[in-house]
Amino acid sequence: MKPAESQTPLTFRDYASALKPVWCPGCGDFSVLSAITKALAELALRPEEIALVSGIGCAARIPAYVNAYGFHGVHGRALPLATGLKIARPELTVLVTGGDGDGFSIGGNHFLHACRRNVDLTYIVMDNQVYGMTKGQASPTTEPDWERGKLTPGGPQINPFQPLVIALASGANFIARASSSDPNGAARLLVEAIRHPGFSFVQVLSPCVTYRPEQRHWKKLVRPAPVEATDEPARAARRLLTDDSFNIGVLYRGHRKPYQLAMGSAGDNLTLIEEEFST
Amino acid sequence: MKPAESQTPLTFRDYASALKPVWCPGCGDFSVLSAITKALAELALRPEEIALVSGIGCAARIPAYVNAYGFHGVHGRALPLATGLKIARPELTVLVTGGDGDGFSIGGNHFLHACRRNVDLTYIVMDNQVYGMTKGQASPTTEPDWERGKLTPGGPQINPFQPLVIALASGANFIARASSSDPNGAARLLVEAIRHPGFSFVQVLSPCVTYRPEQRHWKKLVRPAPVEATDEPARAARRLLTDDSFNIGVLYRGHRKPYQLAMGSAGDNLTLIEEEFST
Amino acid sequence: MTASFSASDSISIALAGSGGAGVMTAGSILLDAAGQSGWYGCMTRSSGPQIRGGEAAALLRLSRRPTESHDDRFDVLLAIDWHNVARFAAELMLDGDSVVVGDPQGGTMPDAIVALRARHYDVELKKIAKQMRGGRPNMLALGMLSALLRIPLTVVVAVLEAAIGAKGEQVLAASVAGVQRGAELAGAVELGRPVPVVERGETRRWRLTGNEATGLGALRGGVRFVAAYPITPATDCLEWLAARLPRVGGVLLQAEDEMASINQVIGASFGGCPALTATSGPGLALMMESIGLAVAAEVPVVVVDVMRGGPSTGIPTKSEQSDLNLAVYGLHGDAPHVVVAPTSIADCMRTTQWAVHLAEALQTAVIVLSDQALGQTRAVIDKPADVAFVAKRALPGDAEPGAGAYRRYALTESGISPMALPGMAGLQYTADGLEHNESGTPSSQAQDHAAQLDKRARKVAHFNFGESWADVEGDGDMAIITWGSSTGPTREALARLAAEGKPTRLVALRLLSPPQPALLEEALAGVRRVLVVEQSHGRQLYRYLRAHYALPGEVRSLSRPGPLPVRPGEIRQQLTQWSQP
Amino acid sequence: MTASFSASDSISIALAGSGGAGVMTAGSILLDAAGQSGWYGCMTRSSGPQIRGGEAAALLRLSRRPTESHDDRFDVLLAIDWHNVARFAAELMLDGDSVVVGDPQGGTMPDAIVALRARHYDVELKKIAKQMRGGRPNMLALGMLSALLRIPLTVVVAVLEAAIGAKGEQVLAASVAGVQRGAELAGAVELGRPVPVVERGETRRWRLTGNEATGLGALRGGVRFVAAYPITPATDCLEWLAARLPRVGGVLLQAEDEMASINQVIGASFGGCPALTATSGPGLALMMESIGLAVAAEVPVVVVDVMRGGPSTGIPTKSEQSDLNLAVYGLHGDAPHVVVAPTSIADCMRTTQWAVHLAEALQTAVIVLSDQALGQTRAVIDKPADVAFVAKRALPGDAEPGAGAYRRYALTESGISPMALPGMAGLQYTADGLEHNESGTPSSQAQDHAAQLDKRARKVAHFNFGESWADVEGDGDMAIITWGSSTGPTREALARLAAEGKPTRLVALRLLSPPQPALLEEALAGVRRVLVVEQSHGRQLYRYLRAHYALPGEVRSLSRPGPLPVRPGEIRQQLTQWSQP
Ligand SMILES: Cc1ncc(C[n+]2csc(CCOP(=O)(O)OP(=O)(O)O)c2C)c(N)n1
Ligand SMILES: Cc1ncc(C[n+]2csc(CCOP(=O)(O)OP(=O)(O)O)c2C)c(N)n1
Ligand code: SF4
Ligand code: SF4
Ligand SMILES: [Mg+2]
Ligand SMILES: [Mg+2]
Repeated sequence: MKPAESQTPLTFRDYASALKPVWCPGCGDFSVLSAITKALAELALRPEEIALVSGIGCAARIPAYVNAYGFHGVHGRALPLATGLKIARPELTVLVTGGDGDGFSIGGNHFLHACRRNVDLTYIVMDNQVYGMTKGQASPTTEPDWERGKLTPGGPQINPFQPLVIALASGANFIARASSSDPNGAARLLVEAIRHPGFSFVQVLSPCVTYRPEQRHWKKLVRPAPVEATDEPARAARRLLTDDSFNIGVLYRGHRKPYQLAMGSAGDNLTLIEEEFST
Repeated sequence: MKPAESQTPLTFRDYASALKPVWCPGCGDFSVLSAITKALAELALRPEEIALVSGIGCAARIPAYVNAYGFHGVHGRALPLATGLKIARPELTVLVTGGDGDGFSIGGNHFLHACRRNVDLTYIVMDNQVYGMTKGQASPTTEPDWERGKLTPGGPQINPFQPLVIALASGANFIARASSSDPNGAARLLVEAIRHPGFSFVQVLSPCVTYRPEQRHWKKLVRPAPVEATDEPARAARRLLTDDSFNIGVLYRGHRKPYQLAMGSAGDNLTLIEEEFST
Repeated sequence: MTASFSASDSISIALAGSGGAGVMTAGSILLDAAGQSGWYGCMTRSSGPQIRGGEAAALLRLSRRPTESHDDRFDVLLAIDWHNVARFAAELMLDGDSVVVGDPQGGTMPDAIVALRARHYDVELKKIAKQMRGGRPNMLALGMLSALLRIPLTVVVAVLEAAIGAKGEQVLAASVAGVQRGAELAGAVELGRPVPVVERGETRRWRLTGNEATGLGALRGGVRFVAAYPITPATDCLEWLAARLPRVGGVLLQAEDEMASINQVIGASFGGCPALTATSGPGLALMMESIGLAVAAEVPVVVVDVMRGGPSTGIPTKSEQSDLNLAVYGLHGDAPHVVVAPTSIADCMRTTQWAVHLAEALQTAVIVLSDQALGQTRAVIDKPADVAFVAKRALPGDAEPGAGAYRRYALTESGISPMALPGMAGLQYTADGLEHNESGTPSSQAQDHAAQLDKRARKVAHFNFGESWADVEGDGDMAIITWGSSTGPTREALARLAAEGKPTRLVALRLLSPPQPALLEEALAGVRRVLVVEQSHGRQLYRYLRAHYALPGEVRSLSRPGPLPVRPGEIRQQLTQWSQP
Repeated sequence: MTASFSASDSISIALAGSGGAGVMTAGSILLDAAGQSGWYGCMTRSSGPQIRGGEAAALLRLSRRPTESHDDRFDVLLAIDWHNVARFAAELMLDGDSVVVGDPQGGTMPDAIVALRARHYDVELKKIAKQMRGGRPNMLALGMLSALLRIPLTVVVAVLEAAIGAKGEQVLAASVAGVQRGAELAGAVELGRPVPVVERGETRRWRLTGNEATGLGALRGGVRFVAAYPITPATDCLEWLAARLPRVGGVLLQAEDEMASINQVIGASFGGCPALTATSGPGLALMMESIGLAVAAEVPVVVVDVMRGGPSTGIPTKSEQSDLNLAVYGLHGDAPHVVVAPTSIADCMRTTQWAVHLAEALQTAVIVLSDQALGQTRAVIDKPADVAFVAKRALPGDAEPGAGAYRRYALTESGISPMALPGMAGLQYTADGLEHNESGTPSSQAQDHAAQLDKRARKVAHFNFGESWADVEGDGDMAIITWGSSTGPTREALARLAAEGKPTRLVALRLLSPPQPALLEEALAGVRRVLVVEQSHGRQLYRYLRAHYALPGEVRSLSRPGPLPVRPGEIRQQLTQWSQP
């Protein structure tokens, strides 16, 4: 193993890798990447103590752009991969990044169960209400009447998936919404999310300028949430009833104990277990 | 095709198949089966116009015990199979039956998206808070401190999945809870659920007498819900905040239009489409 | 088809440039204009990792004779700029006889290309375009290439109108001007080889991709229900279908994931509607459990896999023939099913249509192995002949005993049992993925298991697949066995060999599973040497053939992983060397 | 092992009855008591479709020599009642020399058994039990069988105490009384064959199932992270692990589905912790996409598949060797990985331990193909020898260049590249399922793809798997190649043949993939006839061998689907007939 490098404080630039993102110019994900590096700098975490896990999609490309350990896994399965990693290596800071299709369509089941299980992870979903990587189909968060998805020419005709509602209903311990139009604000939210014990979920509105160019206007629609975060699920639920999906900020901070199995604790000698087999 | 049989009214016995269930004596699922046959008789549906679709598990055995078309598919995938069937054959009455593991663990993603999609199906989950078929592991609805699941010896330590909350949050159009201890009441609820357009979800508390013998006491705990059904999601959500999971009755009746693609509508001649390829 | 085919019959052109240069637009218009002028041809897209924009190359081959695959080399490289062209180096087979045209102001020519010492022309595309109102370098390039190929300007303009007319008068006018100017610039360029002379004949030509042909085959076969989850490079097949299914009374459902799509398809088919899904390797892997359900419960389904580079996420945008193992062997338990593969772009239509027919006739799962090279190459071809495969499922007759006596999984001689559909009175049954007896009742008894396994194996093994099992062509005591997109280059290699007086046989397998040992034995009678040609690292076809066939004489394998296709020249060379004493 | 083994060395007993009769309890206690009295032996459970209760049969074989598989026939059938015994008919290999004991008041003896004209005793078990306080027929049966086998009453009582002591004094006393009464009843029964005489030797015996042995192998190999979703017949392996992992500092996570469990395992292993999941056919099918990720991203994982009857949900409670195809070929793309299979119950431990070692050494996915017959048969065996396989992953050395220069997928000669673990400073990298270059940066270039495909193939193909690749035993110019639970009956058949002076070779493959043609060629040197023995309908092993090996001489296949095992007698007969001129 390498000797630990000198412990001089790192700037956000130190958390960016040398790789050039494949994203389209203007894609919201650039800002999210910068928010993540800023948050990591603010938290002063050592790059080797961080892991970013993702599935597949434009947003899911992020791990390789961050100077940290990363895993760019298969589509929709980032959360269980991160869960395994965090349980086996509880001392690491584990972030999970991806898109709305990856997280809520093929990955929907893991999202439900990750919220319930409440492992100490931070899940950052760059929501652009579209499948960017596969060139513009409707995602679960797409509006029912969006007619430009080529698999749903008449519009999906389905009520959009409500990420914050589902996160709350399934028990996420920290729930927030950020916007890629304000990377510094997003960075502050991420710092909080990462610090908060248990499963933290942050939806980041991150326009797909290529397949949803109208989302460029989001930056005019977002605003700070009118009220402070709550630690009462009921109150949070009520707030979501009037949420138009442009309120930015922390919605909910819970107090549930993170799920952690006692990994690596000292134990029996294997011989004791083998004894059970003796006739 | 057979000539239609004489149209004499059928009794609930006519909806039972000749097959003897494999269930343990005393299993709650017997009553659910009888509730289903009663509901079908009440609705006076022709057996050939009904299809029951299920995955795998004790509860999921139901289709073969009903005199109707049935599909006993793979674990966790009953909802998409039923969705395909109903969209291809909109005139059929399609019920989906299964357990809590089948529906909320491996099948969780399809549950979310079936609620959203709102196809005109009735989904009946026999919830016994355990995997019966595989001999007694914790399911998503199991209490965090249930220590008798052999894969989770210290208890699952996870907040239980809230079926009605998630159904509501993801947009199911009819939501009710029934109890196997009152098959007639359950039958009445099922009649309503089947009649209601769109996706209807009915959780039936159905004890597993073998792996959760303490559930025999459920019959003493259940009671009619203190309030009438609502058609306002917000109100329904508030009610669920104080729900101890023993309120029986309809919680929510929505008005969303069922999802149905225009199957079989007359259309172009294929030649017109082929013309597009001519240079 | 295996008629002589000489280098002078076709010309190969690579058009490259960086993001936003409009390489693909120019290439497509060139292909269309060529098609309307009597050329056959094809165009493959190659692009970098960027989601959109990024460097790109349009690889075209235009020919006097039908062709759907690329040649060994490119005659012309036109680089709108030189930025990142190096990344395509491996795909651009240039040599000293190639002609290279590029903008000296657009970066530096890669060393590898300089080293070829090919004839080289500097054309200041960017500068010239700038001088024109709304001028774009790609239109200059289009004009140059059109002129070099002697495509009438009127045809190019007509195609331009159809393609970009919607963008307004001004844009169109600027483009037309660009093309005209480009044609002038072409005067300075000497190709150093004759340009084939083509004439617009009587036969009607079609212009389509394999993915579109697959879609059309599905519709022709009777598919009216499609459920799918998007995945490259199958998405454009699905998108084509999504826009057209409603026009023929069908539907396309976008599913939440691949487990959902395959089960939706099974459900629709259980209801009696011929149904299909399309995906690529990762999605096919996810579907296998449920494809096993279709096999066990005997529900017809068609699953198209447009293969891409593997393993895992692999290379989503590029071609490889490496899902053969998964398609043939990837089901748990003994699960006989059918695997077919198109042998050309046009054949995507026929094979998919056949797949629907087979699924319905055999009440089982049929996997169609297409690939990115077939699926996303656009070709100008003769209008394919109509084939007569229709979806026809065995339904219960009037004599079928009802009222509980119906045996859904009756042990018939053919192994195919009449399938009741919901709505048929008195024939209610439960389809089951558990092992079952003839009535469908679950059974774990050895006799029932053996009987149903036999039945399911029998119906597939004893079925008469007819002539479609393979394209068998040519003569001689050497043979090539190949499949899928490797068929095109193989055919061309054999045509060249035939022209050299070295006839060689071709067996392009359309039916991959179940194996047809008797038919292959007949096709290879008298053969002493067999070369197995495919595009995979693990020689999957070669291994598969060994497992199930007794191949005559000496057998060799010519296999390479994607994304580079096997080239006609390599095949020819391998056979020529082998036949040398 | 292949030492002579004659019929008189063992005795086979079937104990059957309907729901609630307590057949399994009696059978287990009999096995334990026999084990403590010096017998080797095994017991398989067979039960009906009911979730709990329902008819059941405990199939026991007790032997003077180590044995883990059943004989061709049963010496004794004891039916506590006759209800539904007919359902087991195919599994109860009785003949005219068998002894049948049953309760004449408990239903009627099935015709098939009457027809055997076997020696038959009526014992009114139910009536006699009723006359005793708390009497139960199964304890009478236990007593009868113990007495017939000359197992000392004290031993039976001691085992009873351990097994049901917790139920209280009264229950225990009643059971002991029942056993005593049963022993008296046995006096009337004449076995008509000698009972083997056993002595408790010096060697320590173990009593365990294959699923437990698999669990122990995992722990021994160093696995400390298990994630899984329950599925028959793998669940009891997982349950065994769940209770024991915490005792050695490990954890077991119950996942929401199989996609979750395999990815949790990949995540834990990426973090440096040897990790495993166990499942059965349907679950393995669902995991394949992500197993491909482990292969492409080079993350060690072990996946145990305890096979059951297929296809689809199939026969969850019964054994079959029909997931070989899926395990070997079921990944999309070219994805070299390792497949191993235990050759006996005891070997489940060794093979699983080896699998962990291989996964860690090769940084890839290793699939262990166990099966229900191995997994759920409980055997009394000699304590298995310790093996020295440990989990050892190549980590970067001190000389590894850090600060962005680390190449996770370096093209080493062995193909194995040192793997950095999170926490190691300066070696941050991103593991990727996209094709990549040496640093892990995604690449769709042909050169990178070819280089990484070569590397991944090389590390598996060139690895020295050592002696463990197969159990090679015996001599002669005939050989049997087999695997998994078919090894037991094969071994026994070969022992019989050897005793008859017809030596025959055994190759029981522990390493199924990658193939080892050189080793097999050596093992089969001089062989003229090869019989391939397996339990599948599609002759999966036979086909697999053809694809990858050149087998010498004439090759035949003896294959049958589950749930009936191939019997030693059949194998012997097939070989005997074949060798007749
Ligand atoms: C199993 C599987 N199915 C489908 C795909 C194709 N695919 C890749 S990314 C993607 C969706 C991406 O959408 P999203 O997660 O919203 O990310 P975005 O590109 O919008 O950032 C899909 C469907 C895949 N890679 N694997
Ligand atoms: C892919 C797959 N994974 C696992 C299983 C094993 N399995 C069968 S039923 C079941 C759970 C049953 O629980 P539930 O749905 O609650 O039904 P119950 O038996 O309690 O009625 C499981 C895990 C399977 N059949 N297929
Ligand atoms: S396609 Fe959309 S989401 Fe993807 S990189 Fe481009 S702008 Fe971003
Ligand atoms: S195990 Fe439980 S759920 Fe299953 S049949 Fe028995 S009582 Fe019912
Ligand atoms: Mg998106
Ligand atoms: Mg349950």
